[in-house]
Amino acid sequence: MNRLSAAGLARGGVVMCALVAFPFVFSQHWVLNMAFFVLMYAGLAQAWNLLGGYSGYISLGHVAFFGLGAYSEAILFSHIGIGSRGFLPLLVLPAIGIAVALTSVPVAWVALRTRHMTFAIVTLTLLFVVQQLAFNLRGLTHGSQGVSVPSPTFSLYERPFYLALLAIFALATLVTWHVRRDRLGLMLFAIRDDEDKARGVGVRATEAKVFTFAVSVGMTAMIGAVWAYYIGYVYPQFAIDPLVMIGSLLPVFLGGAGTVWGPVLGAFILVPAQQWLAYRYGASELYLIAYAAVFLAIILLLPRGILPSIADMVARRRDGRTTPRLPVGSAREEIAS
Amino acid sequence: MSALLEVRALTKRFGGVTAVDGCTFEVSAGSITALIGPNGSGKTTVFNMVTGYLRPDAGAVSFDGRRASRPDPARFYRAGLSRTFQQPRVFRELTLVENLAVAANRPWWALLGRDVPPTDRRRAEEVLADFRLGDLMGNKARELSFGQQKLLEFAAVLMGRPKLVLLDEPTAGVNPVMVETMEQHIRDLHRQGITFLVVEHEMNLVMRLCDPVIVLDHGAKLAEGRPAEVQRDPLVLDAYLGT
Amino acid sequence: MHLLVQAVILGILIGGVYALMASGLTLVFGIMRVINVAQGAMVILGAYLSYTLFSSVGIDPLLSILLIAPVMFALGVGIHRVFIRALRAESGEEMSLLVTWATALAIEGVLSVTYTTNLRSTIPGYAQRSWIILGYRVAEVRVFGFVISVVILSALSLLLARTRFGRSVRATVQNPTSAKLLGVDADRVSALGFGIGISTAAAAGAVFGIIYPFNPGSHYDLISRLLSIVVLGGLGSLGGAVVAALLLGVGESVVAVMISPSWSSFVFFIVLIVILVFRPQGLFGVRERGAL
Amino acid sequence: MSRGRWGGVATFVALAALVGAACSSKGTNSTNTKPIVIGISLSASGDFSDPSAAAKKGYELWAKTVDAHGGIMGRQVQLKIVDDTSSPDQVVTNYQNLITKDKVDIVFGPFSTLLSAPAAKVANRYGYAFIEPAGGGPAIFDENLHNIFFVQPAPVVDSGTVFANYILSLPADQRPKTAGYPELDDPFAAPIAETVRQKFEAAGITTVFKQIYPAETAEFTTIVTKLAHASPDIVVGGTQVADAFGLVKAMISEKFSPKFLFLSNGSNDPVNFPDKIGASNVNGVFGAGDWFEDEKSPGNAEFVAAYHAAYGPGPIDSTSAEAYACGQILQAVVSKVGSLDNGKIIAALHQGSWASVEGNLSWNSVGEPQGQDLLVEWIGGKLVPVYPASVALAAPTIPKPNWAG
Repeated sequence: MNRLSAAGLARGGVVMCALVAFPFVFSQHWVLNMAFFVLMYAGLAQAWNLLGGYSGYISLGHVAFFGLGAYSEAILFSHIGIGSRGFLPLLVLPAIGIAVALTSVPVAWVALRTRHMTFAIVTLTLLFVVQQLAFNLRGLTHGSQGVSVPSPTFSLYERPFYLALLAIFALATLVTWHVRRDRLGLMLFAIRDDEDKARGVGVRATEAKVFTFAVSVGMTAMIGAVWAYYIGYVYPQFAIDPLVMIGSLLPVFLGGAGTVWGPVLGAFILVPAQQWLAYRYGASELYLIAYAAVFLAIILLLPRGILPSIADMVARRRDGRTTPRLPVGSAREEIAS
Repeated sequence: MSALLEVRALTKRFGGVTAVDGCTFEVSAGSITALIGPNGSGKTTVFNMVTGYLRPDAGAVSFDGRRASRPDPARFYRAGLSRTFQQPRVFRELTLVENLAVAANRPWWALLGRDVPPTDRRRAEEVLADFRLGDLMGNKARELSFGQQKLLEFAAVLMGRPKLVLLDEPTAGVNPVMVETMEQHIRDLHRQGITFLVVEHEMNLVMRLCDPVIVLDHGAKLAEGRPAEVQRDPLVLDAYLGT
Repeated sequence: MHLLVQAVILGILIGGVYALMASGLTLVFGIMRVINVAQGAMVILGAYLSYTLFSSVGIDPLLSILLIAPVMFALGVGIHRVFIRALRAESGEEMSLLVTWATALAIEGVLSVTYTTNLRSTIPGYAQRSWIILGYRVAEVRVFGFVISVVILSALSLLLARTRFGRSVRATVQNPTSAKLLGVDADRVSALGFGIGISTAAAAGAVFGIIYPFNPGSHYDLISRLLSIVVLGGLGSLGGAVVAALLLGVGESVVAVMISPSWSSFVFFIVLIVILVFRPQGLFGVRERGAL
Repeated sequence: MSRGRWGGVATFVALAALVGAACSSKGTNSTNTKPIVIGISLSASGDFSDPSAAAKKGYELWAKTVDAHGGIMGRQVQLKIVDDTSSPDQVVTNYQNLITKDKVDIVFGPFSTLLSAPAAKVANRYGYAFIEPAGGGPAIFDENLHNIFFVQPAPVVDSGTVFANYILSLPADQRPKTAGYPELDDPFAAPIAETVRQKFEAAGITTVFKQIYPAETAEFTTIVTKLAHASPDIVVGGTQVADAFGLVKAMISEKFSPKFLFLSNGSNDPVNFPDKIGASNVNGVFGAGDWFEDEKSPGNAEFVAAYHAAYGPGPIDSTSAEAYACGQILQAVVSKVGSLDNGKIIAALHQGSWASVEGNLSWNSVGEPQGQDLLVEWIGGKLVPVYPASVALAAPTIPKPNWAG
């Protein structure tokens, strides 16, 4: 464990250094724009993974908190001339994250009383509830008219946004990495295996789940806030969009749920591929079909995701025997990063 | 001997069926009490209510002199009341050591500490060695045999330093050697001061091991006494023969 | 008062159609613990098929159900063969969410390519006629849609109550493991159940297409409602789904008239969440007791 | 002002002449100049894919026409159209890529304000003119961006104004006394009805019904039940297309027929409106629009002819005309400033008026067009411009007849 942790730390450090250096090495706008969206989805996936991957609670409503973050940012700054104070909206991110995390506690407490499918559907309902609030609370959100966020004048426009996202992404990865080797992680894995049994051996399941949910959506909200500032307009249907939900969930399953680097790998593959395909071959109406086909192929061929599948192969080669295949997202030990 | 566990007029209905019907009994500290009865007599339902998995429709459970207000298995466990399941329930994707570490009693602020702190690891290794699972402690629980999983489940609850352990058919479905092992563990732990409440169908084991024996039928206590007395009770024979 | 009664009548008529759509969803869940997120897409597919039959061959959309339902049944069995069964062995229930979601996307994609994303609606002669009963105006097509839903739902519950297949289904719903021990061929029951679930969706689709305009993307709104209905009713409970659907229909319609359409589905979602706080298993659901 | 206008008209006349001679004059441009690349993002899938397809036809038709006549400044025009899947993330990515990676010379707008707004910000950042056919919602002009040029006669909010003006021009005894406003919660729908409502209320027409309904509304019977209960003389629907059909269908089945019915969208669709509500029910319904096939705007006859030649007979979506107009305006302004410099283009477009199939357009400093839309009415089963009188082909017929059923 210790040896692996040290190696993981080193690997994580190298990746982070490379990511920090990136916008200083590459300064083309379009490259940074692409990098922005890759990091955004990597961060969303990582935050989702903390709850969904570790505890097995499939939330389909995280994007509601992405929207809360986006609206908080937009409403806070919509009437303020940004001008030279362009960094202010990025500096308030931690406050937004903490505020949304705290707000989410009662919601989480209610939602987490349900399990499995019911939880997935309750959180999906949450998505629609928040979206409808965004449409209907016109005094606050301007409803369907949307809220405009002033654009800053950065010398290299994308770089501060990229770095802000990178900070959140690093935080999410650090949290994920830490939880994997702290007692909370152990509790979450136990809950994923058998929640009733876990309660029977003294696990504070509710506390563990609610805490994890709050941390997870707090990070999601911060990403939403950066997104709002970057895009410049917040509309209910875009800020709370089921497609963003899917976009943050897909990398987790592609890369490997419950692993530290799986969701990141998934996002680094999927987002550029998707954006490039849409840009390059977009005129074709077969886009949706192709997307669905890729999706089905992933689930049917790599049901556990890339990293766990590779780990399986390595393990099999090493000890020359076949390891039994496990259900999705059940790799705790073999993907010690 | 004082009563460690007191069950008063416990009742549970599922739809129209009354599974447990005004059941009352006590478990004395330091005993190995057996809870027997024909299939469907409500033994497991009693277990589920006593350990906080089910909310009783009526009646009360007191443990160690305190009445349980809100059914919550985790709180009961931390108070020293733990159980095993008829079908062994272990964390299949965790290693044996981790299985035991989960069951260690830790305050909430330990959530952000190490997953298996050195003290827990040492204790887990000791317990696993006692249960002759020491060689397997790095393996995942799903790699164990059925009997080994029963042992693991039993071993895990010891991490909580329980006062009372409820065993739900500890020997069902395991081989004769394993039955003996299990019996030996119960006796050893009993000597160390742990009280047991055992649901068991294997009557020879009950007669050797337990005293007193409580007989349930149709969700209520039918008889209670020394094993030999209960065995001779005509009511009990009727219940088992189904007249 | 007049408005309120009118709203309740309308709500019941709408609720009946929703009940039909949701019945398949809850049946499939009961049998195989799979949430078929593609149910909404199946409804829309059914609407397109009946639209095509009506506009090209002139078959009455309500009669076309007799043609569409068997076709969709076969499609359902096929999807079960290829995707659902492959999944069952490997992984949990959650993966079925993703697989059926992908199926929904694929259907949406195929429909977009075939029919474009223009809005369609099926307009038979009676589509815009209405009756006046006791001073309340009721559109004929809604009554037809409601009656057809009731007929199909009754047939479905008869099927479940009276036939050997029905007994296998009920056994599987109650306890999959012991049903297997009793010799129920789980695979066959699942495949048939999935087929039936989807053909009810298609039947509901034919009705849907007359009442509402639709395009390939319409399934997103539908599925959120259908999921709420089955969860509120209790996953796996047919009767629960019917009650919840009527509740949704009447509730939305009354809120729309009395308060505002902007809040109508919001109110339903809130009711759903409140009920789930007190009864996580839904109105008529059985708490999953696991191995306790 | 006048120079710009005449310049535009002159260019247009030249273009029209060239269209007429399309078959004979093959491109004589020099082959050693690079083509002018125009970057456009449109939605090939998602919510905006339908109108995007119409916009694409308009853009491509314009490019084909221009190229057939030697291009602009002797250079061919090449469109680089990419897909944004109706997503704001992708639209931002696309304009970033078009401008900074592919270094296109000019960009045109995508479909919908919801996408145009973020895209306009990207274009603004790099000093590109943002000539756009379909981003006229209020949000976009609140940004104070000077590079936006919305190629329609009026901002979306004002597209009901022409109807309000017409109603208020009626003699007092014909004027409606009470009004009802069903409004879709959408940036292109509700605000239109709201603008009309303010004008009507100021003129003493009482509001007896107002209801905002959400985008996913499928059930219009409840709304119409209430509307019929209030029974206003005039109904002004702030609608988009799908809900307009739903609303009218419910009005027919509830047998509620007001004296005047205006819909901001849907009723101006020459094909789908009769198709969805029944051809016998259309008469007397008002709509507004920025463009109609029979309109006598500069170059319109040529555009319509070219459209039918390229895509066959059948009605033309106004979005195609809007996109085509973007091209016309670009051509005019480039000819005038003699350069592809976006700064010069922006400066020039802010002056004077520019001729297109959408009429003669001019913009204020934030890109709002300064004209007004056309009022159309279904008369004898056909959509006819009826107001203002300068462009009317017939007089309005009022009141609206009852539904045929």
